[in-house]
Amino acid sequence: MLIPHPLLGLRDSQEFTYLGDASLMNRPDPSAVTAEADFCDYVFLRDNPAGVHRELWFHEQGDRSWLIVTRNTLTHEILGAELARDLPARGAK
Amino acid sequence: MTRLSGGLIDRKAPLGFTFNGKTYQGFQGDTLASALLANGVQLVGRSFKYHRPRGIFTAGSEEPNALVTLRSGARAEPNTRATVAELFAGLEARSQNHIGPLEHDLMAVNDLLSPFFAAGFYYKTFMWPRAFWERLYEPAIRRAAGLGALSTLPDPDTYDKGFLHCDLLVIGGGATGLSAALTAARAGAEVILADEDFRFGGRLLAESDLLDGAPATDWVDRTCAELAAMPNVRLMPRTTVFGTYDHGIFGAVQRVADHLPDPTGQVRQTLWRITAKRSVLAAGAIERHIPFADNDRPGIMLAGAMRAYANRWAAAPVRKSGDPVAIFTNGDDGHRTALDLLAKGVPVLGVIDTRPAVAAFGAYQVFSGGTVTGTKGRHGLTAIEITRNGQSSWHNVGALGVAGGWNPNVHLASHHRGRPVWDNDLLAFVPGADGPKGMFPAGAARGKGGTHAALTDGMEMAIAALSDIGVSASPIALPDTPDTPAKQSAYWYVPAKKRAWVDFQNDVTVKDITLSHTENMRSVEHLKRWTTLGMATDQGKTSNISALAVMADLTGATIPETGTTIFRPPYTGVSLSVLGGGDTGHHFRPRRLTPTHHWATAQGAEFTEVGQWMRASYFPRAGETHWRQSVDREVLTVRHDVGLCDVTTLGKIDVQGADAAEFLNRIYSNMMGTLKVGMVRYGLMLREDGHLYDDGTCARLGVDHFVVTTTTANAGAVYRNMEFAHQCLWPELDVQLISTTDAWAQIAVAGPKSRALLQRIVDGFDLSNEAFPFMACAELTICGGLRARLFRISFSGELAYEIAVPARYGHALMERLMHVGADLGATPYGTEALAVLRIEKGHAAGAELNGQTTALMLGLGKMVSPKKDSIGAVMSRREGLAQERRRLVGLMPVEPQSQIPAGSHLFTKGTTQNMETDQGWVTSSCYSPYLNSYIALGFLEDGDTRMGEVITAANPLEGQSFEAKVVPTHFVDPEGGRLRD
Amino acid sequence: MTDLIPLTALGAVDARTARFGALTLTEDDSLGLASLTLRKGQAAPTPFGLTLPEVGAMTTSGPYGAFWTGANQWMIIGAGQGTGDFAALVHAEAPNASITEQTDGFAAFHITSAAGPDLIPALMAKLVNLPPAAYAPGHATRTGLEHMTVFVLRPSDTQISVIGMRSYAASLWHAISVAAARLEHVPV
Amino acid sequence: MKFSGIRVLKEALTGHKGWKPLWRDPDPKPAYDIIIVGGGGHGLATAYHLAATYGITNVAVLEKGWLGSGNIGRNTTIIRSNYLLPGNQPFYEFSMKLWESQEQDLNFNSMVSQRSIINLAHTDAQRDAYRRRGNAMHLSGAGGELLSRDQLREMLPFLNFDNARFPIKAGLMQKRAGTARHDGVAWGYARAADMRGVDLIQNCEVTGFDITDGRVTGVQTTRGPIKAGKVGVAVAGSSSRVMAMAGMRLPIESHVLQAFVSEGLKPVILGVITFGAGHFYVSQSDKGGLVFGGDIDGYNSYAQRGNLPVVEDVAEGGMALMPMIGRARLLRSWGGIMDMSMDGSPIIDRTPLDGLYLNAGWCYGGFKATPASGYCFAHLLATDTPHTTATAYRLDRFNRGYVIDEKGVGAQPNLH
Repeated sequence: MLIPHPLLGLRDSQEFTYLGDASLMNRPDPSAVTAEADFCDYVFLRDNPAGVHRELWFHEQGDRSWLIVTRNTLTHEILGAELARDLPARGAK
Repeated sequence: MTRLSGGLIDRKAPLGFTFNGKTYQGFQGDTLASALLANGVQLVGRSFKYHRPRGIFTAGSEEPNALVTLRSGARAEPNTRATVAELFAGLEARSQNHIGPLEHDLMAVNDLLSPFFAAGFYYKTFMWPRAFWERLYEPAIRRAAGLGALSTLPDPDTYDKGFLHCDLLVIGGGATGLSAALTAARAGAEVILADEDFRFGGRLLAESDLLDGAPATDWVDRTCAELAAMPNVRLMPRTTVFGTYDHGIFGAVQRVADHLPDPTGQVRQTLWRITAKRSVLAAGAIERHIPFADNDRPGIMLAGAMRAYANRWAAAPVRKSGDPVAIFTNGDDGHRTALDLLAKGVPVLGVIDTRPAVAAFGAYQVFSGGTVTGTKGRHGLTAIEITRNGQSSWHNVGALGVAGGWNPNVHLASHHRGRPVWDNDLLAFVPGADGPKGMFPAGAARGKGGTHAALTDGMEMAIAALSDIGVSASPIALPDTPDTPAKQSAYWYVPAKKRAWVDFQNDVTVKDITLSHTENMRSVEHLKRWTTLGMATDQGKTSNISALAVMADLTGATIPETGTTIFRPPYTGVSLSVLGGGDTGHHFRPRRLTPTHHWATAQGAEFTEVGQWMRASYFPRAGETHWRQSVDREVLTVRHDVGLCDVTTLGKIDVQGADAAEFLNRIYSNMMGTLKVGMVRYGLMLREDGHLYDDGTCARLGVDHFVVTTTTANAGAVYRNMEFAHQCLWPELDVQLISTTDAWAQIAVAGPKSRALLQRIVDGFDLSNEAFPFMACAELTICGGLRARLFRISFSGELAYEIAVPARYGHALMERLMHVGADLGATPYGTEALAVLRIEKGHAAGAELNGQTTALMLGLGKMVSPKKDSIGAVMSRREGLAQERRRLVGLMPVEPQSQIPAGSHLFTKGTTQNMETDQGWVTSSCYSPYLNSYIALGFLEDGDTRMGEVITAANPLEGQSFEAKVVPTHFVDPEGGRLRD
Repeated sequence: MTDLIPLTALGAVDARTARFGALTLTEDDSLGLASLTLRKGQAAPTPFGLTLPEVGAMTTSGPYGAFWTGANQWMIIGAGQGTGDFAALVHAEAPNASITEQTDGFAAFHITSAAGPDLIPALMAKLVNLPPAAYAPGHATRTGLEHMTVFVLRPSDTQISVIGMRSYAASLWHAISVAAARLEHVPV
Repeated sequence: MKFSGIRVLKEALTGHKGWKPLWRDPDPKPAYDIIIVGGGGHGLATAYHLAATYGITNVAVLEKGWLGSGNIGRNTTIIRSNYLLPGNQPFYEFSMKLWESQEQDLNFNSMVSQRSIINLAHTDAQRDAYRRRGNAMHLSGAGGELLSRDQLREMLPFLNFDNARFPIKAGLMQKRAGTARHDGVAWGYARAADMRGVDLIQNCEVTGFDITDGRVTGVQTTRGPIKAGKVGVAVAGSSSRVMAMAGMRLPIESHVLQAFVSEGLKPVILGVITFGAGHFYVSQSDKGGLVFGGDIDGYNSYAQRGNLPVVEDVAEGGMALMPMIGRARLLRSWGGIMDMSMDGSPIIDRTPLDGLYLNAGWCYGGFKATPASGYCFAHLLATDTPHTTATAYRLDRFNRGYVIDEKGVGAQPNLH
């Protein structure tokens, strides 16, 4: 596969390490009353769609950027990629 | 000899070769198949199941029958298609899958027993008695199955791989491909033209069509010469594009030296990964046959293949020159073969055409409305039965060509599982619209098979493909050639009482398909799996469509309603050598060497693989005959004097930035932000699911500068996870991360005399306990100005330091420490002694941090700080983790000289041993020369409250059982006084 | 100066050189390397007068150079700085950035062609999965090579440099030299 | 119709005119006691055990395509019971015992062949881990042997012992392991279930669940609505898709695993061999093909096909381990969609919806589990209590902190 790196253009996917669903960026608030349940959902549950999927790829043999790649899991067609760090901050305090 | 005149062979270059030990002669330009045919050899192999005599059926890579073992010894290559094996001087080939001579195969008894071997028979029998399957039935089946044999020797040849990038990949170098490549090349695009044949031209070489009134080879040669001269074109003959992968990536194998008598010293084959912005699939078409009774005898071949042998290779498909040839066809195409054979002087009995009232195209007889209903000839065709209007007659022939129409070669277009679609005019499946993105099927591969149509379509598809990527290409002048439309009828098979083969190699007949239908195995996939149709080495290239037609007939549905089958990579067989190409021995994967690797080698060290690293495991001395002697000595040196160990392999991550301390607080489960500058702290990292992930030390070199160490195994992953936390979770923090693992040679200097030793190399640095206490760190210079980092940390439990210098000085530093420490007993130690030292001290390592354990299990539950958030903190509090009762304990065997092997399971003494009573396992085990006893660490149920209890450590796998006393994990200096002195 | 004698990444006192037909492969142990990463919100400095290059590019100025390694991150290189404290020099030039010493973290190999530029892509096609445009002169990029991670720098059309992790030096040399040897027959 | 050697003989002599369909093609009835969604190996085995073991025959299996079209027909056919953890090992040993009597139970030769598996160890740590595992196998009655390098060299002289980057140090062998003919397993269960009255309904895709007051009462299908007392879902590879129709998210990702077969060769490899320092395992089929595979591609996929890097990685592993296979040719490669769970272990459990049961998360280990999975799922459906060997396969084990993580890599499915 070829990953359209926002800075570097098309790069072979072998340069990347795959993590999974982009929802892994949405780490829950550890101080919430429901923190344990929230974290269980966050860590274990996935939409796992057959179709368009936003997912995390790390450019390990490249510029070490974490990318959010939008890809169709039925066809492997890639619809876009963006730098994770450019997205609004979403981590807990 | 049945060699004809003309052809594209070099008669000035005769080549001797052997088949089954007999010597023959062919010419440069021959394939093994054409050379055999030219020598009158029709019988070349045996079928898979019934061991029926088989000959050459095709003239290309779709060949189901003519499989031979090429070469001998370690270079023996089974299952090579004679039809694509380029002839070379001294070529050695043997037929396969028979016992005794090819002509008198003892296994041919299977053919007599064939009624018992109908489709699916083996699912219905061989079940009694139960044990006989492995003992009797299966070994017999296995021996009979298989085609050729491996030599069982390592492949002696070398293989290469590489990567190519282009605008347009043209797959197939026939009329379509050459036209496409020329169009694109003239437009300035980067073009790769690949063809599996050793000569470009495709069917242009096999047909007698003229281009611009001249032999087609004139235009082919001219075009190839122009392409070869262009810098933007890469011509790749002998290159099979075998797979279509995602996003325009193709796998291709180039046969670099397969056609050479001796490939020694050369790369035999190269695996190319081609990334193409667009591709033109110009793979042509594959002719299909028409099943009829006894249609599998040597001498029966595809009519198009016959033309190829006659025109390109000047070989008549008969055993004896002058034997007549017949053609069986359901369309016009078969007649072309008759004409070409006649033109070459081969007598033609006639053309049996299933269509009524068909006129001859030349001077031969037409058996209109006729079918072939029987054949004779044990090792080669001698006669055929022609049936017309219910009347049958036998005719002597030396060969029969069968023309059932052409199937576009959709193989590569279906690798993305897009289904071909039925074209009722062509009576064939053509590539569908949901084929691989960016691929443009062209020419015969999409049903435009006439020479003129192919040339035009190649050009037009190249223009379209380039237009897609913004490159403007212009039409090129194409050679003039007449395109007479060839008519064809939907005639699929001749009903027969006898067996009519559909899939030749796997011996699947019309009867088998009928039986499959009877047994309700009617979906195409069930049919294939029940009968093994299409599962042979040709992936059903010549059989699938015929089988669909038979099944459609049985169900009363149309062919497209019955289904279609798609093909899977690879297009043709690809050697595992080239796929796994390159280095298979010591260089199979790269090795990481420590800065003292060469020094340790010179000391005679034994090495061990630790991930990709090579580490010295111990340093044997003269007179030591067992590894334990060396390791015990090294351990005791550290306990009594001073030892030196290269610990460079531990991961080192530089963490800087205004928020570095906050960041590390979130990465480590314990508090790290409060660490004072100039100090080191032990830290635990958890996975977000609360389990233990990694441990190591964190040194604070400045207010906003830390160095994190990781275990050797997890160095890469921890760095990646920290980047994740930095970029994806907390991008607002000002943190910069850089791995510096390789930059520093780090040497552990451990033992009571370590301070004395280091004092001799530091440049006036105060190493006293007051100035540089336990867990201190500093940047300093040593040996007259060499910058270094010093950490007072201890894995062994002794007074110890780790000193880091720029990696290029690691070797010299080790030498210097050994030299100046000689009187102190300075001794190198390896990973074995390192392991003993840490087990004696109860430190966790890989066996304890195996991803299934928790801080609580290590007795480090308090290191998960409740005062702050950190990765894994929340989930470490879940019920299953919080209530975990297994604890790391020390184990002393009651019999000190017996080793409890790691991997033994722990039980309360006297209990029955099973999964329910299992209470833990031994993680690490070693001999402690300090305690003169074997010792071990293990996780034990309620281990922390069972000190002093004698338990059982069981190793039923190796028939062992031990009694062991539960003790604290610190076998040495439990108070920890030594490392603080 | 210390009297300890350094070894090159390949483990010898002197840097290694090998010739394969028109290709020469040279180990360079004299290169100073330091990574420079901007702090949050910091403007790019100009160490040694270098304008820090854009994505995928390299630049040189006298004995110094820089190449892009990631967002807000560059590797600063200094010829002849193999045994000094190069990070300290860079730090002095860019005091507000995060600087990390990398000189001994890597092994640098230069490949030069005496038969013109065409040999370079012929060699690289056997080593890295990059289109030639990605390593055109003036470009610098990181990629994979036989399961190792390397920087590929193209200072000129007849030279390419491969910089890999120091511990992999021997394996990297092996990989490059095997590929180069297979091009040995190409005439000068 | 009972299959036997005598029957084959008789049919052969009478022109094969007496064979009957292996199963009926009934139209769906309006309602069943139990509906199994998914006509793959696990679904068919479940239906068989519901009928044969628990006496429940008013059962339908609904299959979107053709019977056996899921991973039962696209795996590398290995059966083994060589697991480590107490949540797994007894279950897989139960499965192995069912394999051992399968052909007689089903009256169908699924070619269960106990030709052994050998897992090679390349470091001391790996050998220790295999010892821990081998002991777990002994404790569950599965047996096993730890082989030394010398023993291995004698048994498998064609492995790379002299020039290996990662030397072979030891091997864990289970003699009772081996292979079975994957399609045959599906057909055997299908035929045996059909003979006992189970309706096997092909080309029938479930498009929705009927849910009333937190209870599933039936399914909507492409062949109309069907009512059911209970619905069991066994659609590994598509579990997330199907369960999403019931409003559930699962601890599962779908990944593609490629598998490979070489051209037919005379027998050279007897049992199953796995490389411990790379991604490669191999056996040789009765037809002579080397059947081999390696790691999953690593990215979420429902495409049933993979990419070239994994093909190369697997071939490299194979060549490094056994360089004699170099002159064999890859004939065919294909991909299956794996239910990769968050701990690498499966789920056989009730769901929060009454009447809806789930069998999922088999990762790439589903084939060997087929008999026990069917048995245990049938047990759960019939009795509403988990079978004793499957008590750990609960859905709530993740949240409660009782994962069954054989590899110790945590909640990252592509590492399991």
